[in-house]
Amino acid sequence: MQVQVQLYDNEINVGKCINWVTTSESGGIDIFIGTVRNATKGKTVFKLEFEAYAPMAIKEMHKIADEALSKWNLQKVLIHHRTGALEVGEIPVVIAVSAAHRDAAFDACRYIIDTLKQTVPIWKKEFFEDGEVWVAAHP
Amino acid sequence: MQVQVQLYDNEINVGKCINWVTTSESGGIDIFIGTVRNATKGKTVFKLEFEAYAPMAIKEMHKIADEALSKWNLQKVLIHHRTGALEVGEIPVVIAVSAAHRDAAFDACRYIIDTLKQTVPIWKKEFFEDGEVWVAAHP
Amino acid sequence: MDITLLAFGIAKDIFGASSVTVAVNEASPVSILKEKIELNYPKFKALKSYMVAVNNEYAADDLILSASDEVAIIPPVSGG
Amino acid sequence: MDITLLAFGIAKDIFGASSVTVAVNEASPVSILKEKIELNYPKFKALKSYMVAVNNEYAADDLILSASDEVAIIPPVSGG
Repeated sequence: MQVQVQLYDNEINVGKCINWVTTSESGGIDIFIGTVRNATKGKTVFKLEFEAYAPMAIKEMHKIADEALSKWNLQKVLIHHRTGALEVGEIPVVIAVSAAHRDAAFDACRYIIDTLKQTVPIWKKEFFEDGEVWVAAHP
Repeated sequence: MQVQVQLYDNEINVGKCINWVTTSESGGIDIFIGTVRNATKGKTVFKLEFEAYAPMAIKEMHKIADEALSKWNLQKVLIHHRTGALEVGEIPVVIAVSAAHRDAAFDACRYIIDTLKQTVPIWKKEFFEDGEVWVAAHP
Repeated sequence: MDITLLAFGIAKDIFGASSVTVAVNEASPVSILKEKIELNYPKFKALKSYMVAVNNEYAADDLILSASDEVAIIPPVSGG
Repeated sequence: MDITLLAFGIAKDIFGASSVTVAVNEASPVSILKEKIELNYPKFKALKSYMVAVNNEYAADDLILSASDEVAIIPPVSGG
């Protein structure tokens, strides 16, 4: 299996993600880890909540992984995304890509996170002291 | 401290590297992990050896980290490099960069590994079944 | 025919439910469904945009709906 | 004056030692040191390139050497 896509509501184990993509043909691994920031546009955030349309989200993540495999010469591609409530510092998303040569790993990893943020049906709600808001919903 | 540069001859603990760069202001972390491949130009590699001119290597790695900090808006920059003998699958280098926004983390991480490979006085010897060679020494 | 709409994110808030049922004529395209949604729930016009997914795929406006389709409202995504 | 050269990677193999001493005139520039090295150890001309570091910094050819400098031969690097 060259691709591992998972969506779940408990902590992402980054070490396991890295182990999964490592192969003896890999020369480089690029990993993107999203983390919950304590602020957005200057306002303090104390919690995030992620909701997913799970079957479609998984399908779209697989599409992105397959596109990356067709565009670059990669060993393995992993996409893990969390759902549910996350505190500041926690990890909503991990993308890990291994390749014989590092340029492919970097390009593919960045392509995957950029595309995921555009097409995968997952929604983030930010919780502030004075309220909460679904991100990106309004102009 | 925004920068951590280390050169040592035992295993790099990737988890600790990631923890070190994570801050509550970070929205994204990009990590590059170099791994020892089992082949180079079609020839089977069974071992690598890294030698460093340690004081200068550390100085050059700090220069690269400082350049990255001046070029991009980053939280933390970590560069760990191993010396000594490494088997296939082992990790000679880890670069980890945290930033509020992912573009900066990706750009800086790639800049750091690309520049490290050009300027930091560390040398890799590849061991094949029928001999050994210092990489990049000859045209 | 009745179309059951799954709702996520702000769409769920607008509907006040995680699914609602909307009636459209047999063989209506997605565009007609959207008109009906915006008529019944005018707040959708205030969204930056929204998509309709049919059977777990983003659907074009001219896709013809059938009663057995799984239809979801996809407000602007913000995962990652 | 005697300059002690630290050697790494293939430079160590060419010297057959991790350091060697080369004699140059007082206040010689790096370029003169390089000429001397290539005269004594012609294999350096077969390298893709090599640099000289003085006191842990890459040195230009016109840098003037002194006996107290830490001087190292830097063959093409291949870390990472």
